Amino acid sequence: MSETSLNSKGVVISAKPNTKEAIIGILEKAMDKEVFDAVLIPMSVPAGDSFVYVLIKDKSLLKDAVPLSPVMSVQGAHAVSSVTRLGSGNMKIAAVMRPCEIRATVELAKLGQTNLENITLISLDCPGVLPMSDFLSDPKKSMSMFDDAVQKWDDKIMRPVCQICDKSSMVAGDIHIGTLGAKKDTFFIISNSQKGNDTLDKLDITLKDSIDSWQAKVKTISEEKQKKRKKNLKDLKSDIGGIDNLLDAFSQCINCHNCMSVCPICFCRLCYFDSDKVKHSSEEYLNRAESKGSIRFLPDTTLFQTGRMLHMSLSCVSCGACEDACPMSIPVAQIFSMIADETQDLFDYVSGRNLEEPLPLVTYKEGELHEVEDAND
Amino acid sequence: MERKIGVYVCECGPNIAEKVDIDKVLNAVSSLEGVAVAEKYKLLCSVDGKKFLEDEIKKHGLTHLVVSACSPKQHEQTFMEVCENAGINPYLFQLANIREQCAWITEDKDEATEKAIRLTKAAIRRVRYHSSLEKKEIECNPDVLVIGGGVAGIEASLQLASSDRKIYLVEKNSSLGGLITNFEKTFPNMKPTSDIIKQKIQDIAENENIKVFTDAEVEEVIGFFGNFEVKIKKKTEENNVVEFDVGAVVLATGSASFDPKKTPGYGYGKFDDVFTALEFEKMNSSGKISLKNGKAPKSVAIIHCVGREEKGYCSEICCMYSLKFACYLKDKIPGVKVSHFYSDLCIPGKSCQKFYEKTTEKNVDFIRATDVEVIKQGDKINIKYKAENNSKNSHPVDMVILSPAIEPTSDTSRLAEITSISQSDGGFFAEEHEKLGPVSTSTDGVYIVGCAQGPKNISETIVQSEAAAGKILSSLVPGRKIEPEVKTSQISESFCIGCKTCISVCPYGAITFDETKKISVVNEVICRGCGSCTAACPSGAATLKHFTFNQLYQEIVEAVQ
Amino acid sequence: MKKEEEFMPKILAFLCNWCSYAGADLAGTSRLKYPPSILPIRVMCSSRVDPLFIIRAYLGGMDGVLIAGCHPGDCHYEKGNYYTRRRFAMLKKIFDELGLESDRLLLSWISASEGTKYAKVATEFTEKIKKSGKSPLKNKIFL
Amino acid sequence: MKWRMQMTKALKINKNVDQSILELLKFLLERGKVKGVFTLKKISKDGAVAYSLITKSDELKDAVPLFPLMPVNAGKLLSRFTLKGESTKPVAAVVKPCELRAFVELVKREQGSLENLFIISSTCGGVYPLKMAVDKTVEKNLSKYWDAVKKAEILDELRPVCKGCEEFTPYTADMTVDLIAKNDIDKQCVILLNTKKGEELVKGMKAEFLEKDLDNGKLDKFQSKREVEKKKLFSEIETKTKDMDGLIDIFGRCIGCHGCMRVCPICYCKLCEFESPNSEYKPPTYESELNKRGGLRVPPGTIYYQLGRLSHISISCVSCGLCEDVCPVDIPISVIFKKVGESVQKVFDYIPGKDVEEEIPLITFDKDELAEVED
Repeated sequence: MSETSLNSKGVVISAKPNTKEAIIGILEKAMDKEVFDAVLIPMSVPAGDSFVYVLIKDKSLLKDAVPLSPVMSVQGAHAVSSVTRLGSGNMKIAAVMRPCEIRATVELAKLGQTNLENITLISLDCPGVLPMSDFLSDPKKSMSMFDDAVQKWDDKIMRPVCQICDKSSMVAGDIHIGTLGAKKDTFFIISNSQKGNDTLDKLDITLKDSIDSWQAKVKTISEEKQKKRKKNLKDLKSDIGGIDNLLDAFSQCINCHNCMSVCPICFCRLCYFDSDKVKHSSEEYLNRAESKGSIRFLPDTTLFQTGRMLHMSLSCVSCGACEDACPMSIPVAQIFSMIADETQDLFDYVSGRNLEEPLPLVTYKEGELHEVEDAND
Repeated sequence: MERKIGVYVCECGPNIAEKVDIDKVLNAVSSLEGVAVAEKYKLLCSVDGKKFLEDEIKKHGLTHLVVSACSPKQHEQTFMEVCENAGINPYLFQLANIREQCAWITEDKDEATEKAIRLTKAAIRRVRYHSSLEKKEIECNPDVLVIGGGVAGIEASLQLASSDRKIYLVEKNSSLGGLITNFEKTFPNMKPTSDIIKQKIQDIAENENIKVFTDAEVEEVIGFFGNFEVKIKKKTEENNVVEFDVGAVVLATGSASFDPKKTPGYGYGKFDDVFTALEFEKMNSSGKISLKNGKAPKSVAIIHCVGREEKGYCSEICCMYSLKFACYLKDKIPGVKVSHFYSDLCIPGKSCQKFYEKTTEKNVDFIRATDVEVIKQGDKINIKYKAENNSKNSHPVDMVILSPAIEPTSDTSRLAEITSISQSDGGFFAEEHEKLGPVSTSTDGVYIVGCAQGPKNISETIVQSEAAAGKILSSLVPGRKIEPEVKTSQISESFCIGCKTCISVCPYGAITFDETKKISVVNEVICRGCGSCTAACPSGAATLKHFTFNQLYQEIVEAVQ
Repeated sequence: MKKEEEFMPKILAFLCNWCSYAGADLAGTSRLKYPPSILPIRVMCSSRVDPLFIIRAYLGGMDGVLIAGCHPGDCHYEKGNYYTRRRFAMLKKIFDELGLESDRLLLSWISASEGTKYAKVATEFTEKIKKSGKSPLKNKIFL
Repeated sequence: MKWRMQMTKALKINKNVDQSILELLKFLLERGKVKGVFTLKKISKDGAVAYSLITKSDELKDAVPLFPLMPVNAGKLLSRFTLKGESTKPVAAVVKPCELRAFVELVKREQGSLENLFIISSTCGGVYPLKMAVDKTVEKNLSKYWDAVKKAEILDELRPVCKGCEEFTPYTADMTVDLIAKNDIDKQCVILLNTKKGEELVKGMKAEFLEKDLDNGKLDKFQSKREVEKKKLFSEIETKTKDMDGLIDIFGRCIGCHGCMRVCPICYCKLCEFESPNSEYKPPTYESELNKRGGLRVPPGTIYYQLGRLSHISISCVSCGLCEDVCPVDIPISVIFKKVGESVQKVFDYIPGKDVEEEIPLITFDKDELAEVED
């Protein structure tokens, strides 16, 4: 289901000495040629126990960059937003991120939270990421495990929501690096926009090769994943469906709102559910308690969760950041993915697929959605 | 709107030009974002210089002005006026100090130039975030709060009250007049007190420009000269808080006297027939001077300087009223023996000496004594003392009158706090300057008169009241305009969480709490713009105009580069 | 040029308008000499200096930060500098506990008439910072 | 010793502590002495525990007042409960000492009111970390926990800062349940009535009334054990708190979720300074930073956030440890904040939450103090 819109042509690049270094080589070249003034890319932190986005201007730092990090500490869209929300600035920046991060970036552009004017979005085929907690339990070991998994393109050790991600090769940015379906020691570079084409031109990279093998491989993988996704989410639905199950699902929630604050789509400066609107008088709390004999305090956990679905499910990219950040290990990402699939299908919308696609709730079609109307009208 | 910043570097004759490579500075800044023009000039604060700036602003249609020259304490005002004349808001201007804190203190020209560039860049970056501020003008309030309804307060009130100046006279007791109302006569001329005070109290009552509050205490005075907000509490009534505004405050709270119980040697409180001066005054005014047993005393000892050592100052008037007591006694009890026990006699001024001589003629003994002690022997009181010749003597009497030191009233510190003025060693209100500012205080618009400032006799008190009145009349002219601070703090309603931290750290009580909205609110007429609240506010709800987070931050960022 | 090699610290100086800034001006009018290291930021009162400014300056790579105000008791706003002192004491303690160089921060009381003191403080603090060397934070990436 | 109370009225119930507290709460609700009880309660079939506001006594059956878990700092919740004005009806709240201290700090900041609240607290053996609630292993370890409490020992499984907590006795509670070093809590429960309020409340209850005091000797010993643990905790982060590189090591993996701030009982701002426009970098700032450093982590401000939050709350930090429990990347925040907090508080000789009348040090001053920090 992954469509490379602009052209179905790409170019085969030699992955010598390995894919990572080849990619970095290209980025270095691009900086030499001043195609980019800076590169936004994951980098290992000094303690070596995580990877965070670093905006690199000094080319020599690139060698420590890790295009495909084993964990998602900060959702890339947050990084792009931080750099461009207040203006495109004067630097031409390449942002190397996972497809879901780029899709979130595109959603945020629609919401005025990113400015893509000077940004070139570069995505990679994504094998998923490790659950943060697993990774932290033994970073070194985890890294080698991750590398194996990438070799075998095996997602068993990845986060649940990654295991059912059917958009892990979706090209939503300007340039995509395809490792799937490529011959040994090569990978594909695919352009997805005029900006992508121009960039590659400046780097004397001509899109001369076919990318059929990549597309074929991507197709099979995403179809498998789609099946698995449908099944898992169906099971999940039966598990948490119904108000009692839903309440139980969130019974451990401690209202820390980590899920909200790491969510790339939740961009509000002050969340509605942290605002005065959800603060009540003791009288009201007591009345509520008296009507039931007892209320959980704070109440409204479910209001927060469902309200957040309302606010962001149409743009949710199932990146899994929320689940990683939940101290109570509630399967938030899976629950939200489930809802997102439903709501986005409703408008035949895929979050972050295309910058030109308007957000479903800021547009409408004359003859749509009769199914939700009263038949008698 | 697009910013057009004009940057002008002043050579200040040789002062800056010799130490700073001004062309280098201009080069460094001319291409910065928003800079429309960067020029130098020989002396910007000169008439021609100001004209030049004004023309430039108009010519280039500048929106913001940066001047690199001397200290803002020198010419900030000058150039702000230029801005006004040229039609841009004077707060869209920033002055970089490249003279006092750059050219003049740096040996090396390159270093001075480098620093000048930094400071100019910082000023440019800062000015980008400036916003227009509007001057406020309020009319000064000519009314006056007088605290204390004794001679001092009454005199001040009468001097000040007029059709265009209302006086609020606040007395903590139930009636006006103060201490003096206890006295039958006043020294040195032994005229009846009523001559002085009765009429004045009458005048107060009849003057519709004087509002009197008795049984009332001042709770709060916030603001500044020309604009104080006052809160008083009436002790007797129900909803008892009254609020009004005044332009000046006169503290005329009078004095109390030292408690002789603190010096047990004088037997006060232990033996009958040992009285304090005030008790004796009252007894005398009541018409009958008598002992506990109802008989008139045959011999009386008056002991001076009670508490002088403890207090550490001479109360000036005790000696004189002690003489007055001798006269009372001699006039009313034929043949009564009166003896003064003193260590030094204080007989100041042109008329007191005569009074002293007159009194001695009434054969009153003056015994210079130390180590004075009052003991009981049988039914008599015995004064033991050491005479000048160091001989230990004793002197039996029927009655003892103690002349205790004058000390500040109990509410002096509270009022000093409220009006934020300081207190002198003895605890009295401190004057601004012992000689040059005897009635004004460290707080502009707050004056002190009478014994509240230190021991005084009635005429000195009147002098001070008139002096304070004169100062107020000459400065607090009705209709006079005052300009409250423009660079005040403001608090964002949406971000304030109502923790009152700002209220605690505001030195002026300029922040109040809106109980319904549960947020802090700045009274911009009272705020003086120190910014303490802004730094203390944890949630960034408070900002200080013209020293906002961003303005300072941008200046810092440039410096940090 | 020789100056290139010699390390000239950059010191941010928050000066209160009424005392310390005037004191700094006086140092100038008296033609006293002190290093160009000091970059003055004028505030109306030292109590305007939000500790966060100091943290930012330090993290930003400033070699030193000076906060100067009226002597205790002489604050133009009566008591601002007492709060400044408390906030500074707290910040210093935080730095010490975390092993950050609190000796790069200095709180000094300088009156309008103490031009000489200002020049002295500026010179001595600069020397001290020279000894401590360049701020290690200038090249940190993971702040 | 700071927790030493002189002999005070006390209440003895001859049941194990859990039942005793429930009986007390039941009595309070049924006699109408309070209209609500605020306590921990099992709220789901799989035994999730959350603070609840209970108004009907039969709902108390699932209440677990002394459950060794702190899902949220109750101080923050009581603040939310009374934020818009004091409780309109009497409510009894069972909270842990650090939760009570946090609430008192919030009351000082006008973020709540103690009016109409009856605070029941206890000498506290600490809580298990939330991770154990996630793994559902708290139940399994309950007996182990209570054995440790009886023996006044410190379990290794406890929340890190609990292990080193020396403030395990409530300062301002109306009633204090005597737990630490009481080997008979299976059979009986002693509740000290520290205030007139407390005495009034239990009047008429069928129980033994006596004069009692905490066993200071045993508590002293317990404190020294805790002190040893605290030193251990601090020594673990010693290498990380010797310079900026240490800090970067420890905070480098921070993902900027600000969960520590959101759960912090002392962080009460509507909008956190570090999520406000003030903390955003404009393009020119990014450019100058990059020119200076060659590279910069994005979003930036990780260390700034931590130092800044310390400058905001360390004076009032009660070391409840929630910040660390919710940290998705297991940064030992609470230990660092405890270390810094204690030393900052020492400067002003201040114990947060000890006395509601005591002013927060940063909004007051002594004219003659702190000369040592001046030049």
